[in-house]
Amino acid sequence: MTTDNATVPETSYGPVAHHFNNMGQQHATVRLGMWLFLVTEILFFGAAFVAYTAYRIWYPKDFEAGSAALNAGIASVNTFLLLISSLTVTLAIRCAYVGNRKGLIRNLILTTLLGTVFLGLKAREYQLDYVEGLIPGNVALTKEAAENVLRARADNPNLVVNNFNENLKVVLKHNGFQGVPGKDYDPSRVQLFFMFYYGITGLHVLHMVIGLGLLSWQIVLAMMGFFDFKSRYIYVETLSLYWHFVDMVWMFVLPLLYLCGPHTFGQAVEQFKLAIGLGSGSGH
Amino acid sequence: MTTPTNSSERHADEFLSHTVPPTSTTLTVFAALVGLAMLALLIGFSELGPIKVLASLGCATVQACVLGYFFMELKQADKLTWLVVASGFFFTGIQFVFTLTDYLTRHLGVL
Amino acid sequence: MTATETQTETIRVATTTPGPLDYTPQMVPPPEPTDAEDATRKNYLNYDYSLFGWLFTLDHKRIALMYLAAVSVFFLFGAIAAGLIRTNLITPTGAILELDQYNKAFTAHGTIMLFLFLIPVIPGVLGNFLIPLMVGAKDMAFPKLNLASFYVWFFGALFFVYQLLVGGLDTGWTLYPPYSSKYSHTNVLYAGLGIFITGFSSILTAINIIATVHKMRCPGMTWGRLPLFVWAMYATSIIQLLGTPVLAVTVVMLAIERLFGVGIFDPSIGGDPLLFQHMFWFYSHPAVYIMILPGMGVINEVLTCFSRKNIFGYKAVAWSSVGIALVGFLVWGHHMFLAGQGYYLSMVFALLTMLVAVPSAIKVFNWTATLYGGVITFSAPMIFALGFILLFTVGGLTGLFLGTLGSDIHLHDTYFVIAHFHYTMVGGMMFAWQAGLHFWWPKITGRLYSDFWSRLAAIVMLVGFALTFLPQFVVGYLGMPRRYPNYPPEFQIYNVLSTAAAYVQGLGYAMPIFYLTASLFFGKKAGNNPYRATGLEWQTNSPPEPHNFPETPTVYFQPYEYGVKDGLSVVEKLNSGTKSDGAQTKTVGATSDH
Amino acid sequence: MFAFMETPPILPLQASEFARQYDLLFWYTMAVTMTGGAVVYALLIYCCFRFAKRSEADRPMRILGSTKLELIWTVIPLFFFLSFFVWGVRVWDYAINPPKEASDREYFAVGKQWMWKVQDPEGLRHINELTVKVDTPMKMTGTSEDVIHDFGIPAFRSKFDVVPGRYTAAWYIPRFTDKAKGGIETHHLFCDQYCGQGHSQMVGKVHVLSAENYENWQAGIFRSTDKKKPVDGSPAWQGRILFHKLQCNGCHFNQQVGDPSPKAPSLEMIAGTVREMADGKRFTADDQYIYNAIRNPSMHIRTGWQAIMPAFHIGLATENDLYNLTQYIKSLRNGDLPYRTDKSPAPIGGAPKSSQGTAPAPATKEGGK
Repeated sequence: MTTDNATVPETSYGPVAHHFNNMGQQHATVRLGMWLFLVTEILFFGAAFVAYTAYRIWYPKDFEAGSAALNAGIASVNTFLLLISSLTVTLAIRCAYVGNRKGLIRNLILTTLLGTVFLGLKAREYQLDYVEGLIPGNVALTKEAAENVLRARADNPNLVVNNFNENLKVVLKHNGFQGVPGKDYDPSRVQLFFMFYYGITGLHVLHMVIGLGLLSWQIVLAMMGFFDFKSRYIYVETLSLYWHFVDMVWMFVLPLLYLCGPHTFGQAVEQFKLAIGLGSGSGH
Repeated sequence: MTTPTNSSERHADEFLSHTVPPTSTTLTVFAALVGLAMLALLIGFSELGPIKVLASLGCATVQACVLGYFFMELKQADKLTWLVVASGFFFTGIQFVFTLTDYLTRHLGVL
Repeated sequence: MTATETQTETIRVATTTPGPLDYTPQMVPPPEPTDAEDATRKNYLNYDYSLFGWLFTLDHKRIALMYLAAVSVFFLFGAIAAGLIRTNLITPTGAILELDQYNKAFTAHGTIMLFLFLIPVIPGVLGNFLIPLMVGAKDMAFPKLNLASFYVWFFGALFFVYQLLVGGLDTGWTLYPPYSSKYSHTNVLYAGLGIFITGFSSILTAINIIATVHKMRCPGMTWGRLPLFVWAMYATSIIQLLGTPVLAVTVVMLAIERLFGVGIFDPSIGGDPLLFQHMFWFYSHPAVYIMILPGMGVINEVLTCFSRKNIFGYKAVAWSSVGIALVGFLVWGHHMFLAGQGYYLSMVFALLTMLVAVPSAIKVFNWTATLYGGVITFSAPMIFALGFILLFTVGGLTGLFLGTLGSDIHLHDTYFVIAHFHYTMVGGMMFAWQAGLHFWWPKITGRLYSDFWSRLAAIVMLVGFALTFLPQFVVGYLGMPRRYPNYPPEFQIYNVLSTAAAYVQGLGYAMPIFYLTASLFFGKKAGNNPYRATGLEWQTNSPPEPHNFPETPTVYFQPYEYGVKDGLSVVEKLNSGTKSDGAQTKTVGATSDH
Repeated sequence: MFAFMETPPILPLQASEFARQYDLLFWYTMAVTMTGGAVVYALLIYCCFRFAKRSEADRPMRILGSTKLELIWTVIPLFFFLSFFVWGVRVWDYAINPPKEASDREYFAVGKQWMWKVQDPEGLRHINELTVKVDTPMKMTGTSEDVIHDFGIPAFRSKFDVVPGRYTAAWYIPRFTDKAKGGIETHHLFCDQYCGQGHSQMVGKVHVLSAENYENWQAGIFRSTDKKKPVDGSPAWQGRILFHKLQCNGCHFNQQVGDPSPKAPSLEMIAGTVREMADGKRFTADDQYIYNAIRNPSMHIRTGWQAIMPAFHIGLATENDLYNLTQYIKSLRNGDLPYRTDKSPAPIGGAPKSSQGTAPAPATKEGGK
C-alpha cells in the first residue's frame, strides 16, 4: 500500500535504520528529536536569563558597574568567530548533501578551529579576571593564583589578593567607569552580577565543549566515509542545529552581560590588544 | 489506498522534498548576520542610556530569527517543528512573566 | 481523510475478522501460535540470554525490564525510610531516631520516592514497554537514546545512593536555600548532582516518547485512535521536556552558591531566597503531574477493559491530559502563598489553580460514567483502578483547600499537605502503577499470576493506605507541622493510628513480590490476549517478538470497542445513521496531526 | 505514658477573629468537596453493584460519551471552584490588610535556629513566648537571622514565612475560647518551615491574657508561664546563676519557709515599688536603684536593716553580671527566691573561691547584734 515511496530508490541513499519504514520517516524523526532537545536548551538558558533579569531589575546600576569590569573586546571578537563558525558548519551540510567529502571535512575542521579559538580567548578572559582578583565570595586562592595576583600587583599595587570589592574598585577605575562605590553601586551587589557572569558564560562554554567533541567525532566519521551515503547529511544538519543554537545563545549573552555597561569602542580594542599581549599593559 | 495518518507514508517524500540551500544563499544570509552583529556592537558601545539594553536585545532577537529561519532551516520546517520551537519560547515567556511580576509587584499591598 | 473511507476499510477488514469476538480489536489479530510453535517461537526474552544482550540491548522491552528491576529496588529504599519515619512518630518525643537522623530519613524518603520511583516508574517501565507496541512501531524512535537514558538515570541514582551512604541529606527534597546552600552540613552537592543527572535522563525519555508518538505510528493509527495511555504519556513527556531544564539550572545555581560561599539566592549580597522557590516550583509543580498523568493513562486502559466499555468521552479524557500538562505550568506559585511572594501574584496563581483542577474532575467523572452500563469483573487490576479513583478523588478534592488562598494559610506546611499529596501520589500513582503492572504482567512475562492473592493484596493496600493518611488530615487541620520528629502529646493518637495502618500498607506492598515472582515459575501460560482487550499490544504474541509484531500492523478501529458482538456489528453501526454513528465518525475522523 | 488517654482534640481552637472567618471558608469548602466526593463515590458503588458481571450472557452497552453530560460536569465544578477562589480571596484580603490599631500595636519576632525571639510593643523580649491581650488587634512582623522559618499559630489559623533579609507580617485579634479559664489561655506556637535539626524544637507558647491579667503581667505580678524558673539563656537566667555563685541567697533567701532569722530584705517583686530608706529618702526600685544597691550597698540602707552587705566592685561582678543580676531580681515573683546557701548548695559549679570572701556569713553575726 506504500505506493508513493516505492518510487524512491532508497538503497542509493544508504540504509534505513531497522525500526523505520523509509528514509523520509527517519529524517523527519531525527530532525524532530533534535528540535525537541533544543527546546529543553531554550528553557535551560531561559531560566538562567530569568534569574538574571530579576536582579537586573532590582540592581540596574550595580549590574552596569559589573559589566563595565568585563572585557568587551574579547567578547566582540568572539561574536564574529561564532558567526563564521555558523557559516562554515552550514557549508558543511551543503557539502555532505552534494557528496563532497573533501569540502565536508574542510568545513568541519574550520568550524572546530573557530570554536577552539573562541574557547582559547574565553580562557584568556577568565585568566585576566582571575589575575584582577575578580573572584566573588571567599574562595581561597591557590598558591600560583596568589603569585599571579602578586605579579599583577607589580603593575598595579592596589590589587588585593582575594578581596573582590577592593579589586573591583581598582578595575573599574582603570576602565574609566564614573561611579562612586557605595553611592552609585554596591560592590557586594556586583558580586551577584559576577555570579551570573561566571555561571552563564560557564554554561555556554560547556555547550561549546560538547559541540566541539561532536564536531571532531563527525570529522572522524567523514574521513571514514560515513557520509558518503548522501542521505546521511541529516546528521551534519542535526549537529549544525545544535551549533547554531549555541551561537544564538551567545547573541543574547553579549548584550546582557558585556554590553549592558558603559563601554567604548577604543576601550574594547585596547582590552583585546591587552588580552592577546599586544597591549601597553597599562594598569595590568 | 493509503491512510493519510500513516506516519511513514506521510513522511516518505520528506527526504526528497527537503533540500539544502545553495552556497550563495548561505553567504547572503551570513552577510546579513555579520551586519546585524556589527549593529549590535555599535549600539553596545554607544551612549543610549536605558534604551541601549532594549535596542541591543532587539538587535539580538532579529539576529536570532535570521539565524533560525535560514541557517536552522525553519524555512522549510513543517508545522510541528514551528509548534515545538514556539512552545519552547512560550513557556520561557511564561516563566519570565510570572517570576518578574513577583519582583515588580512584591512591594504592593505588603502588611 | 473522510469518514466514508474509514467505513469502506472497516467493512473490508471486518468481514475478514476471524471468528465471532465479543469485542473489536484495533487490528486484525494474527492467529494464536499453537503450543508447539510457542515452544520454538523467539520472543524478546529468549532470543538472547547473554549478559551483554541484556545490558546493551536496544530493545525497548528489555530496557523497560531493567527499569523495573532498578525502580523496585529504589522503592524498597524509600519504603524503608518511610517505615523509619512512621515508627519514630509513635511517641511525641521520637521513638527510635535522633533529630538529625529523622531529618535525613524523611529527606531520603522524599528524594528517592520522587526522583527514583514516581517520576521514572511508569514512563520508564510501562511507557517504554507499551508505547511502541500501542502505536504499532518496531521500537522507540531513538533506541540508543532510550538505553542511554536508562544508564544516565541509573548513574544519577547512584549519586543519591552514595550521598545516603556517606551521611545522607537533611534539607528535605525541596532543598530550600539558604538552609541548603549555607547551613546544612550534609551532602547537598551529591544530591544536586543526582537530581541534575536523573533530570537529564527524563528529558531524553521525553524526547524519545514524543518523537515516537509523532513519527512512528503504524498505518491507520490516527490521533483519534491512540490509546489514552499514549495520550497521557505524551502529555507527561511535554511536561518533562519543558520543566526539567529549569530544575537543572536551579540546581546548578544552588551548587554555585554552596561551592563559592557567595551565591545567587544569598540575601547577604542582595540575593533573594524566593527566586529559588520560583524556579524550583516551575519544575516541581508540573512534576506532580509528571507523577500522576501516566497513572491516569493506565486507569483508562484498565477500566475500559474490565468493564467492557468504550471510554466515556474519548476526546475529553485525551485533551484533559494535555490541558493538565499545559495549565500545570501556570500554577506553581500556589506553593509560595505564604513565602512572601507578591500578594496580587498569589491571587493570580490561586485563580489558575482553580482552573487546573477542572480537567482532573472531568477525568474522574468520565471514568465513573465509563463504568455505567458495563459488565464489570473485579480482578486485581480493576480493584487497583477503582482504588485509584476512590483515593485520587480524596486527594484531588483536598488539594482545593490548599489551592484556595484563604484556607491555605492555616494548612500550609501541616500534615494536611502530607496527607493530600500522598493521596494523590501514592493513592494515585502507586495504585495506578500496581494496576498497570498487574494488567500487563501477562503480556510482559507471558504468565498469569494468582488471582486470589493479587486481589487480596489490592484490598490490603487499599485499606492500609486509606487508614494511614486519613488521621493525618485531622492532625493537619489541628496544626501539626510537617517534618516534626517531636510533636505535642495531644497529637499522639492520630500518629499511632497512622503508623499502625502504615504497617498494614507495607504488608500489602510486600505481597506482590511473592505471587508475581511465583507466577514466573508456576503461572499458567497467558496466551496473547487473556483479557480479550482491544489494544494493539494484546494482539501480538506474549511475550512479544523482539520487533513486537510479525508484520507491520494496520489499525482500523478505535480503542476500547468492547461493547459489540463482533467487528461486523461495528460496521453496521457505522453505516446506519444512529446517534453513535455521529460520535463514531467524528472520533475516527480526528486525524489532524500537529 | 500514653498522652492520648485523655480525650484528644478533634478540632483546633478558634482563638482569634480570623480563625472564625477562616473556619467558615474551611467548612464551606469541606461541605462542597464532601458532597462532590459523595456523588462520585455513590456513582462508583452503584455501578460496581448494578453492573457487576453475573453471567456470560451479559452484554455491555455501547456508549461513546455525551457532550451534554461532560459540559455539565465541567461547568458545575468550575462554578464551585471559582466560588472557593472568590471567598478565598476575601479571607486572604482580610488576612493581609490589618486595621490601623493593629499596625499601631506591633510585635516583632526574630526567628533563628532554633528559637523565636519575640518583642512586644512595650519592648519586653521573650524567648519562645508570645503574650498578647485578648480582643486587642495586634500586628506581628517577623524576620529571620539565618534560614527561612515560619511563624505559625494554629489556634489563630495564622502563619507566615519569616525570610532572612526581609520583613513579613500577619495580624490577629486574639479571642478567648469557651475553654479559657482564669483570664488566660495558652496555645501552641510552631515553626512550620523546615529549618534544620532543631526544627521541631522551635516551638513556643502563645498566652492570651485578659486585659487585667495583661496589666498585671506587665507589672510583673502575674505569671503567664507555669515555668518555675527561667531556663532559657535569658539575662534573668544568667542572673540566677550568679545569684547562687555570689552566695546572695545566703542572706536574700526565701522567707516563705519560715526561716527564723532573715538577715536581708526579700527581693521578691520589688521591681517598680517604692522603697523606704533609713535616712527617710524614698526610691523607686528601678534598674539604677538595683544596680547601686549591689555595686555600693551603703548608698541606700533600708529601714530596719543593717549595712552588712559587701560592695560588689567590678572585680567581683562585671557590668554584664550586674545587668544580669538586675534582670533576675526584677524577674523575681512570690516564692521565687532560692533558699539559704547552706540549705541548698549552689547548683551551678558550687561557690567559686573568689566569692568566698564575699560570703556574708561572718558579717551576719555583727549584723545580728
